[in-house]
Amino acid sequence: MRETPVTPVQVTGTVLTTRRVDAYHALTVVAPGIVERFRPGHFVAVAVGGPGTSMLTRRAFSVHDVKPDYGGTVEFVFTAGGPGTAWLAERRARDTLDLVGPLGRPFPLPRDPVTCVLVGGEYGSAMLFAVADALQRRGCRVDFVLGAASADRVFGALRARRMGETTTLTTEDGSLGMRGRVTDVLPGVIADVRADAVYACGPMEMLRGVTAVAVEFDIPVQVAVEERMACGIGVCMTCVLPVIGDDGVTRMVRSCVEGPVFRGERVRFDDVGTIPFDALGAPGGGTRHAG
Amino acid sequence: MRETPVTPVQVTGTVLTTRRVDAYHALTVVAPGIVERFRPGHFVAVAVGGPGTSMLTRRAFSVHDVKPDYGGTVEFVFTAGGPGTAWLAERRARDTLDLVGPLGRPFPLPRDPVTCVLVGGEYGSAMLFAVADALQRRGCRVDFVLGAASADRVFGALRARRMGETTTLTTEDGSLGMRGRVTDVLPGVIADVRADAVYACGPMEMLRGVTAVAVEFDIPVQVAVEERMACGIGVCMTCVLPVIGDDGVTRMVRSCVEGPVFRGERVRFDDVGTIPFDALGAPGGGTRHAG
Amino acid sequence: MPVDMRTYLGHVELANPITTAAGCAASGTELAQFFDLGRLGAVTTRSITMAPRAGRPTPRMAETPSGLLAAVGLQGPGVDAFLARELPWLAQRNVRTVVSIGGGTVAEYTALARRLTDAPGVTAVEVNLSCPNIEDRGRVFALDGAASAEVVASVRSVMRYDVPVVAKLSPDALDVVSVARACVDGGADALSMINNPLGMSIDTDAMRPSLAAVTGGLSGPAIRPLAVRCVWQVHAALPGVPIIGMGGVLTGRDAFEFVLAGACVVAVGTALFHDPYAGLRVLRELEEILAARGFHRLADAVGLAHRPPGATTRHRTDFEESPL
Amino acid sequence: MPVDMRTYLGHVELANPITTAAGCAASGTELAQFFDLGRLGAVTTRSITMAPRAGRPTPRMAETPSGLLAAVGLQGPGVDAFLARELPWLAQRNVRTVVSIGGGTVAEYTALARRLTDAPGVTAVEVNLSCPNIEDRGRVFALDGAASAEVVASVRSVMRYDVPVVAKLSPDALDVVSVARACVDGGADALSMINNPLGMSIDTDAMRPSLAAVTGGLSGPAIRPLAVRCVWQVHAALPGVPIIGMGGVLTGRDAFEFVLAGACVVAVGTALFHDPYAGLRVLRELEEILAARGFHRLADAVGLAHRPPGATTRHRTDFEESPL
Ligand SMILES: Cc1cc2nc3c(=O)[nH]c(=O)nc-3n(C[C@H](O)[C@H](O)[C@H](O)COP(=O)(O)OP(=O)(O)OC[C@H]3O[C@@H](n4cnc5c(N)ncnc54)[C@H](O)[C@@H]3O)c2cc1C
Ligand SMILES: Cc1cc2nc3c(=O)[nH]c(=O)nc-3n(C[C@H](O)[C@H](O)[C@H](O)COP(=O)(O)OP(=O)(O)OC[C@H]3O[C@@H](n4cnc5c(N)ncnc54)[C@H](O)[C@@H]3O)c2cc1C
Ligand SMILES: Cc1cc2nc3c(=O)[nH]c(=O)nc-3n(C[C@H](O)[C@H](O)[C@H](O)COP(=O)(O)O)c2cc1C
Ligand SMILES: Cc1cc2nc3c(=O)[nH]c(=O)nc-3n(C[C@H](O)[C@H](O)[C@H](O)COP(=O)(O)O)c2cc1C
Ligand code: FES
Ligand code: FES
Repeated sequence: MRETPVTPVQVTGTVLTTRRVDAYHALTVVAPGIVERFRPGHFVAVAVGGPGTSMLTRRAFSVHDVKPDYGGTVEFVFTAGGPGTAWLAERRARDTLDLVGPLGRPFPLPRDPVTCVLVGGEYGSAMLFAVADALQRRGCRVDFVLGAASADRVFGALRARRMGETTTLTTEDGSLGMRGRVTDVLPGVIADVRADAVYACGPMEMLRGVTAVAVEFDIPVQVAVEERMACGIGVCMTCVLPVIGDDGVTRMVRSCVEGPVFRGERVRFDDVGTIPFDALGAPGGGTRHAG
Repeated sequence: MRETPVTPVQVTGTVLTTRRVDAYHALTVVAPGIVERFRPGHFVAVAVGGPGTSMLTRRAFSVHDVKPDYGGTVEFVFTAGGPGTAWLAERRARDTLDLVGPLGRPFPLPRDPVTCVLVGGEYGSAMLFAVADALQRRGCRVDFVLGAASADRVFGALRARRMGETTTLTTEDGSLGMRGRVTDVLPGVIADVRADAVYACGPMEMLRGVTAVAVEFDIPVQVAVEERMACGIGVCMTCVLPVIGDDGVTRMVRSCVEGPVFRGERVRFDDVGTIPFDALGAPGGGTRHAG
Repeated sequence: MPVDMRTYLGHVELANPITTAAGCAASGTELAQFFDLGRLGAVTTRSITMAPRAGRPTPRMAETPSGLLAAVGLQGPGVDAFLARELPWLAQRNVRTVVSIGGGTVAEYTALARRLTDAPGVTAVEVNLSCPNIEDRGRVFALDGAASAEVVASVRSVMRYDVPVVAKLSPDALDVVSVARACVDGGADALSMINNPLGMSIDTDAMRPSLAAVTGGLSGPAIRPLAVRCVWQVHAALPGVPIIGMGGVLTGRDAFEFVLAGACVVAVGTALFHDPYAGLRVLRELEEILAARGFHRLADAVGLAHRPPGATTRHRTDFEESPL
Repeated sequence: MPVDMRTYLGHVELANPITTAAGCAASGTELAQFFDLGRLGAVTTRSITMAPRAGRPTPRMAETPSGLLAAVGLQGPGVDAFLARELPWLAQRNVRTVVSIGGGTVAEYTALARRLTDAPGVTAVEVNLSCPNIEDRGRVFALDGAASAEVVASVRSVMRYDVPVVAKLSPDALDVVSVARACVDGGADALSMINNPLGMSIDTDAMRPSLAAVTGGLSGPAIRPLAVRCVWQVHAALPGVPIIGMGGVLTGRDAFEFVLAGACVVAVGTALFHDPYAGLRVLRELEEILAARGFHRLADAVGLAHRPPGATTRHRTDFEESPL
């Protein structure tokens, strides 16, 4: 289930369409070069603010969709929160946008036609449809579990209903589907569909819960994590989290190049935001100065 | 010949039209509040770069024209040089623009119907037409002398020809009018039209020359100077130049509030960019530390 | 519910925590064209010197990314003209006035303080320590704890007891906490930080320094991380000392950042060059932010980011008395 | 006519003056996906430490106006893994490699230098002095001229004679010129500046410091005026010492600013996070700027902004040999 990394490219793309999808914004950008290389799970890093901006760092967004139109388009879905995403929300058709991608380790796909549950939280659902598509082309059965705080934040429910054998929705306020969280319904879904694997994308807390459920059922789980990123290409070392390697050693690995997709049980979710004392090079283990 | 200062206002205006005029860009902005207060010689300070910009300071532009349309419009003319003016050059109709104005001391106007020569260099000509208009409404005769490096940088030649009794053009490369500088032709014009006063706007070097000519003819000269400005409203103290007061004392005065219009012979052009030793508070005169 | 925005600089109460930064509001009359200065917590004057000063030659300013480099050189009318015209003008309008003073020797600062001590309308004195000490080869006072303390102690000794003396520190000091401590030991009632770090830019067309003075002070949002760090460090070391925080405040969010770091007063400087209403706008935005987060009093937010991880916010205790 | 972009770091010739800044290009392989690293004058490694280091907890980064605050904590594989994998990979590709080293004691720096002295492919060693000195209560070496000089002298004494030792300085020093002088007296062949000044930001939603490490290093264009000032001051005091200038270089114009201030090599750091091609782009833009101004050689522009007012530019003398 390993994929060889692809070489990212930098592209000055043109915005083709902008749309609102409930609480989210979606931008489709003509970005040839990225599309050919794309695999489900990849993300793009987008320059924000335009010339003379005070915003230095790119923003990372999972690729929602790619299409061959106009030489290749990339669509991503986002919430307008801070100044960078607020700027993106103001882009209009024909504006240019500077993207680097595709980035990161994509989702590994099973060789056999197995049954997969795809779990998405908030905008995390957006990246799952490309995964579903790839799985279905390999003959896999796909079931969705999508959740969010409220109905307007559940992304892609309709498309999930079209693509999935079953689709289970949850909202914390009960405004759509079951009241509660994806992890409340996931055990039932896994049992019902007799799932062989889980793919998940969403907030860290959700990924932790999803992984716990998959581990309980003893089925593989692939999660796409999200850490604060300054570069997206592996050079700044800001996006690390503790992950257990094949050799059993915990390392602080970069979620932008070694991830964002990891085997769920390898991620030390409880220790995210810390340096576990037994991590390679942890203070106490090596030199003591702080640098 | 003194005017009482007006209170400036801050306005978020809307760009009405953009146009190219030879080497220059012109923006007309709907900016009610500024228009009512406008007098010839005023300038506006424009915020550049948009939200999240790294450019902190406003850019100063002389007002070329005001019109009562749409509640009041302001037009200014500029060269796209540095990053702020480059950004302005990309503005389109319906974009918003944040202006503070009208700023500065306007041109004092003579009480009697005298003959005035209006001298403009490069985009400095742009502000002269409002002066000409005000002078003509007082029954003054107006003659123009406009110059620049080359034909495409002479601003407003046609309009000058329409408004002025005579119009003399100069270019350094001879591509329009006489080859040379405005100061080469100015003595002839003053003599021919028997001018009573001179109004001038343009590069500092030109203003120095124009002032020298006027002094030679012993007629009053009003010049609009240009110094690097960070605020335009008198609070930053960066835009100073040495000017001799009514009491004969040289002071470092702010060109944004005490100017930009000064009596030419009061400006110590040779000492611009220095603190003349005899200026009030010059080092040696007062405390010695540098702060 | 409106937020109680009152704050204290030593014993002096200010109606709200926003002031102008020294040297960024000229004589006050310029901004008064736009709004009533009395609506600010205080106005801080430019640094007043004994004699009139013509300042530095031009160019005095250059724009840098999210910053401004300036070398004005304390241009000003001198203390006589200040006391004759500028201070009375502010006093007549009931503007709370923090008078900044600058000097080249301890004696000059002391003489300035003496001139101010009987002047009506002085809310506080801010000692601008970023002036070259002409008795120490032009070395800036603020870089040296002992020299700073000497100035502060001398000013404190001649200043009226009920007028707080504020020491203004520089981020260029090797250890801002030790300078802060020296000033407090010398009698400073409050601390103000940061003055501009020394910077420079080169005009790549002229291939010369952009400023006539070669180097200048860097201000604006570019320096905010340095300023927040200084306020944080000093508040951690000296939690009881009131701090006027400044450096790149453009919005209420920025002011709130300083408050959370430990400032009980926030000064707005370079932002005024862009937006004459910046002080009022920052005040309004800060109040909105406090209200949105459930604070009833500004004072409850001061230094709040220092609480230990896991601790609840102090103002939550207020919820017991409220219907929330 | 193409501009001669060669430059020298001590005795070592570089084909052009652009390098990556330490810690901003990871192991080199990441950028090599985008272009051939050999096209840069040099690549500077992250600061190599004796043992592997896991670095600081996350969040490690926060964006500030025109700046980036980061606290990575020298995460890296340790010198063994570096020598086994990273350095040979660079050497095989004929990449000029400046190896940055970081330590907590003089002995650790010295041990690192000893490990490097026989390793093939070390073009120069850059001593990252912005590490806490564990023998001096964690005080950063770069703030103290004597401590810096001791590290430099020790590294110089064990390093191969033909490998230049570069001392990397911090703008947080009280007087960067005196630290520079101490390092040169200690044997530094060149100086590199600036490392990141200490900054901080607060997440106003969480009302906590943005970084897990509380404070971090500020980089990017925000600090360029501080960096240009340091390069200018040091070049003025020590005109013969080669300087690697850095701090907020985004464009060829910015690199030219450092060259005019006195740098003969320019490092690109934070810009790489935004634009993986930044190094090459800056090089191309710098060459275009030099050509447009009539320079035939980069060397003629180094420190040119220091010429006395009224002096013609040095490179004009070249016109005698040219048809211009
Ligand atoms: C692999 C990956 C995929 C992502 N996909 C999506 C997506 O499909 N849709 C979506 O809405 N968001 C996505 N995010 C989160 C998105 O990157 C942030 O919401 C965005 O960067 C915030 O920018 P801002 O200007 O609004 O906020 P600011 O807080 O101003 O951002 C400041 C800085 O912090 C970084 N940052 C802040 N929050 C995050 C975060 N959560 N993750 C990474 N960096 C952050 C920014 O990149 C920037 O450098 C993804 C993040 C990662 C790492
Ligand atoms: C009273 C007055 C009236 C002016 N009228 C006009 C006009 O009608 N048309 C026109 O094209 N230009 C005019 N200028 C000049 C104009 O302000 C500058 O060209 C412009 O600010 C440059 O901005 P920039 O971003 O292109 O350059 P940058 O070099 O990036 O500007 C950087 C900073 O320096 C200041 N600055 C740079 N050059 C000047 C300058 N010459 N004068 C004042 N500040 C400067 C800018 O305001 C900014 O703060 C006027 C200037 C003044 C003072
Ligand atoms: C043009 C200018 C003039 C200044 N003059 C003074 C001064 O006279 N005295 C003083 O203590 N600080 C002076 N300062 C520093 C400011 O008061 C303030 O400490 C600094 O600019 C940081 O705040 P800001 O980023 O909001 O401007 C001046 C700053 C600027 C930009
Ligand atoms: C994420 C990051 C990591 C860094 N790591 C190192 C390092 O390991 N050693 C070092 O000497 N400098 C390090 N620096 C400092 C840079 O080399 C450089 O001096 C500084 O960032 C200024 O340049 P810039 O503005 O171009 O980034 C690091 C900077 C950043 C932003
Ligand atoms: S975001 Fe820079 S290394 Fe991952
Ligand atoms: S531009 Fe600020 S005082 Fe004139």
